[in-house]
Amino acid sequence: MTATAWWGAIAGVGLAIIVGAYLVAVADRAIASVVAGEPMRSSILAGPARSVALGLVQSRTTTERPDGAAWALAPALYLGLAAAALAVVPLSETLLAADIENGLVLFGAAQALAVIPVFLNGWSPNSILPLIGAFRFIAQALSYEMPNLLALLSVSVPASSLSIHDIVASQHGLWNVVRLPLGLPLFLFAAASLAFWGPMNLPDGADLAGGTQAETSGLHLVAWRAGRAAMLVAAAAMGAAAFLGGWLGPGLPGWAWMVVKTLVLLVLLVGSRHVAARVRAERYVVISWAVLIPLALLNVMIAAVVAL
Amino acid sequence: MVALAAFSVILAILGSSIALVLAGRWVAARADLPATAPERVPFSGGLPPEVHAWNRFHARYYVMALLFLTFDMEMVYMFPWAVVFRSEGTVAIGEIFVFISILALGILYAWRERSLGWS
Amino acid sequence: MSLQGALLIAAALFAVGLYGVLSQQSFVMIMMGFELMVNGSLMATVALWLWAAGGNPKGQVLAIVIMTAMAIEAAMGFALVTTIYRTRKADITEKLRRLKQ
Amino acid sequence: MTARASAGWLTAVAARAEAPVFLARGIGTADADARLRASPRLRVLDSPRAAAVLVVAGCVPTELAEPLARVHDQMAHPRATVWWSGAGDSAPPVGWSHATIVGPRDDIEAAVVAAYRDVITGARCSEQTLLPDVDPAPWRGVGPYGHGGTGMTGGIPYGRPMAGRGDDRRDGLTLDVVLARIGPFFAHLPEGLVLEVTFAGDVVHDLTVKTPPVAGVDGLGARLPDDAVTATMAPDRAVPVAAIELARARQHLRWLARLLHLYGLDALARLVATKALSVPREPQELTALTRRLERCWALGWATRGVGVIDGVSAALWGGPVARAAGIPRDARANSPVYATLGFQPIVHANGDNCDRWRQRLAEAVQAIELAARAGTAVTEPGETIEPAAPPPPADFGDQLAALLIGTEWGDAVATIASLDPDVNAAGYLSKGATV
Amino acid sequence: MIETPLAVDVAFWFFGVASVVTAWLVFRTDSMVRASFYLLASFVNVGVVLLLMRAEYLSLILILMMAGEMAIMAVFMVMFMMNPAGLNPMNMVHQHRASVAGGVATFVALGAVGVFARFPDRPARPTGVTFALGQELLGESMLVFESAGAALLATMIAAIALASSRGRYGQADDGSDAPAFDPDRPFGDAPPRPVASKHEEQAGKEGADDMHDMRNMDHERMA
Repeated sequence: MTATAWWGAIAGVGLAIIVGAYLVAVADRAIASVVAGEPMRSSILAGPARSVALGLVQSRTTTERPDGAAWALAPALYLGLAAAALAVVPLSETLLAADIENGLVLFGAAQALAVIPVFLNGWSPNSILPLIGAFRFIAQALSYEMPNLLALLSVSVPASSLSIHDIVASQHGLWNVVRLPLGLPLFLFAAASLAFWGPMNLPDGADLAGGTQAETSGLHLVAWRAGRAAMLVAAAAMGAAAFLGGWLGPGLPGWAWMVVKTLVLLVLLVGSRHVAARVRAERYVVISWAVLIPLALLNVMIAAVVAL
Repeated sequence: MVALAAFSVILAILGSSIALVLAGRWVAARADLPATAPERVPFSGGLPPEVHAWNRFHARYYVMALLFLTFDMEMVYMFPWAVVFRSEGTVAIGEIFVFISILALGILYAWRERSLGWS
Repeated sequence: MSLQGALLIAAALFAVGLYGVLSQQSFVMIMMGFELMVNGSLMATVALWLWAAGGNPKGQVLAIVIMTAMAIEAAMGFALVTTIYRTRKADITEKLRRLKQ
Repeated sequence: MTARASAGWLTAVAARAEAPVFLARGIGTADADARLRASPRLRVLDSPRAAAVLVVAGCVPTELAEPLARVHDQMAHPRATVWWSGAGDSAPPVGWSHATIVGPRDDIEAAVVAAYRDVITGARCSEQTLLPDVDPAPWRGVGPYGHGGTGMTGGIPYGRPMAGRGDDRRDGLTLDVVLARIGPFFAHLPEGLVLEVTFAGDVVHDLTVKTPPVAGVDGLGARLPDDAVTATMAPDRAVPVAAIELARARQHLRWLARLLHLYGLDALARLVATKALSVPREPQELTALTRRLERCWALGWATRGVGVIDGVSAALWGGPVARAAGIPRDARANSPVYATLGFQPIVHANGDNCDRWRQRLAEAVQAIELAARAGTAVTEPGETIEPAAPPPPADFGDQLAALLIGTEWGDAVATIASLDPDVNAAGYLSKGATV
Repeated sequence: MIETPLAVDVAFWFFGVASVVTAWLVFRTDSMVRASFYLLASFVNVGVVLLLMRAEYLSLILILMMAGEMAIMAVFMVMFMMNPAGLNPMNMVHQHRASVAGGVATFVALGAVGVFARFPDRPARPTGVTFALGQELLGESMLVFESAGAALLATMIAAIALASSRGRYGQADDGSDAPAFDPDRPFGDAPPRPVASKHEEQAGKEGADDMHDMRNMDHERMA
């Protein structure tokens, strides 16, 4: 790997995260306008930038006796893990930031580690509502983690590889979304849960006055929202690569296909916030274990039978 | 060493993201005045808290957490299985069916004991 | 980076874990000590696998068996802590000893 | 004084963002939430921390003046207050001289946006802390056992005691319980209500309603006029049925907007809030919304089986809560004028959160139908008028405790929100009768 | 011997030392949440070292597993430790000197074995490592694979049976003691409980002992 390629990979992933997170914010506003039956305003495009500016202008609030270091680390680590997860997803057959033999496991590890910053963001302020949000998220994480990993595992069976590049290549002719029909819904469920987005927003819900973000303001809050958007981008990119054939497709260049497929999944994920109500914590856990994990195991068995 | 170069990219991305956010946070807040005592009171709708929020928190899902702990470990075995599955053939499929059904029994037991919900 | 270096670090991890097991009073902290000791042995196993065992895959199998043992130990440990707390309302070893009398 | 000097271009961009608002609802503010929520130029937040503008709506009783000041102080800098009550030219309440005063009929949206722009760009100073800057407990040196460590104030670390243990009601694991007082400016509780909640984990271990419903308040500011209430509070006069029913539809839609926000459906909440501000005259205009909500399986999934009130307690609650539990009790059923309009009370069967929102939505549609059919029909003087949200039962606190103890906090909040106890309705009615 | 570039050597020692330092911090912090996540940091550092030692799959799966396990560790730590955030630092250490001595002796002994013992010099060829592991698991070590499944199932059932309150044989806490006096809270913020039995008087004394220990510990920390 040359030095130019090394720096280029880092810059490329950084750019993808920033652009992707901004697109998430724009898509969120656009879908909200459609749902609310309002005309599209110019603020849909410029709004996120203005919110970031507000975050820079606003002061940072604190509480009586917070765990300051852990609190400061939370949004930074969450955003960093999203970026690291995105880095293993190939943009095209030749363009990929980090070609790793066990890329799928690295992606899973980055997602698993993302539990920690969310917990810390709620634990650190020493305030009861964020604290409840933090513990809710651990329950949530323990429930979506298995469907997530099993859905990822199922795509590695036909490819006989844990490298995401090989997994995309294995979909030549037949995409995994057709071959493993249960995989993509399970993966998207886990993706929305990981970014606690929309119906899966248990830790930051309105019943907790914002939950883990209830005591935050200014740039901390902006970074937190950016981290969630980035996590959605990473998951959508992975979903496009693992289930929708990544760069494969006729006509357009590979990277364009990848971008299009990622955007489709991103719109699906972002839109879920405006059409589905937040689920109850306990029911989420029970349904995950009693229904989704058996389905995910079934999906792995289907993958085994299909791949044979 | 090719693999390590790829990992160094990931480490650099992770590290620089964290560093950038922390630096931005520090720069943005350096002009803030120190918060006054009422500004530091945790929010719960206007009244101050009686006690510290940090407590022996009764997480209602501790049985499910134990189930997860063991269930998670199965993934250690299943990723290598997925890699060699096609070269090993029917032996592999039989083995994984046994493995999965053993673990599914665990979920069945937990579900039957009603251990998945809030205790 | 060498076998000796890796074993030295593994020994340090094991020793810190042992210190924790011997010195801590609460069950969960003792378990953390155990986890650290297992962490050290995991590192030693992989080091020996790389430098001294010629990459024999059995070394890797041993490593994942160690990880599994760690998970089983943690699950059983937490379950026991919960039971002991529920029945004895004790969370540190001294209390348990005293309640036995 | 601004908290910081930011670059001019940055503040200019930030000033064009949606104004983040925290709404402190005083007494008599049924309209406030929907009016702010319907505006695309504002963003109503659940926590004051990230808000830049505090909107104080309606009358704040004197005993809530301190909590109001605390919420104000919890906001980040730069911050501004808009006091939305009373006459536009009246003097601000004592201690709030910095606030913008907005009359009840003035354009609240424009006032908030202007206050936000001014305070962000520095044209207006960020407001100082209102409460005295003293730590929660005085320093008492080293504690009785020489409890050490930094910042220790004599055994009570950092000025607050630690949580104590409490026996658990659900699984017998005796862990800590945390006493928290939620309200009076918590967005999803009725205005002015304070709940003293003991949390065991995220489960409500114990619950007491602290602030009794305030009737006939004297305090800071004045009530916002509310046609939904005025339409139903004139028992000795003949009132047009159309006015009553439109007011009912408005109140139900406002309530629905709040509930949708609680469940995270912010865009739909904005749509419903817009409809609540100008209630459609044709029931067909709500059919699309009804269909959308009925088909939203996630909303049914989240509300089904939660907060079930049936039988005797449902009858005590009365109004839509009783009808959602299958009790067809409605004052309109006995009214001759409603009989000519062909009124039949709507009922649902289960009495849970799900049936309560269905009930209110169906009643809103029915109310619009009745209003369209009523023409110029009027009620008879002295006739009892069915209120949209009746006052809660007299043992409101005990009812809530019986219902909510042992439930998860999210369910508890959702249940209170779905009941929508109009804790101040009694006050309105008595005051209205004397006018 | 395996030749490695300087950068790899530097990374090896950096993360190796970091893993030991974070491990040490586990026992030096008052906050139980921090202790759990220091332990996680130690595992992640070891994970990076395993990565440098070519065990790519083991490294990543270790990080993946430990993230979940340490989140659960934090939950249980907060549940069952007095004063989980360390706001009122307490001495929860006994036989401190002996433990330090034991730790140092173990380090010296194991370290000496590691440095001076002669191990066979048979370095691995780092290709297809995950594949080899899979083949081994489905081949010669198939018994390990299947018995791991059985052991995990047994653990699941045992853990659920032990931890849940609704045992099949009635409430799990039937016949248990009343809660003992809590030495963590001698200041009366806990609800008053009837103090009658000898047990609890004894426990009270124990509380005072703990306070004594605590003073000592503060001195130690200052020194």
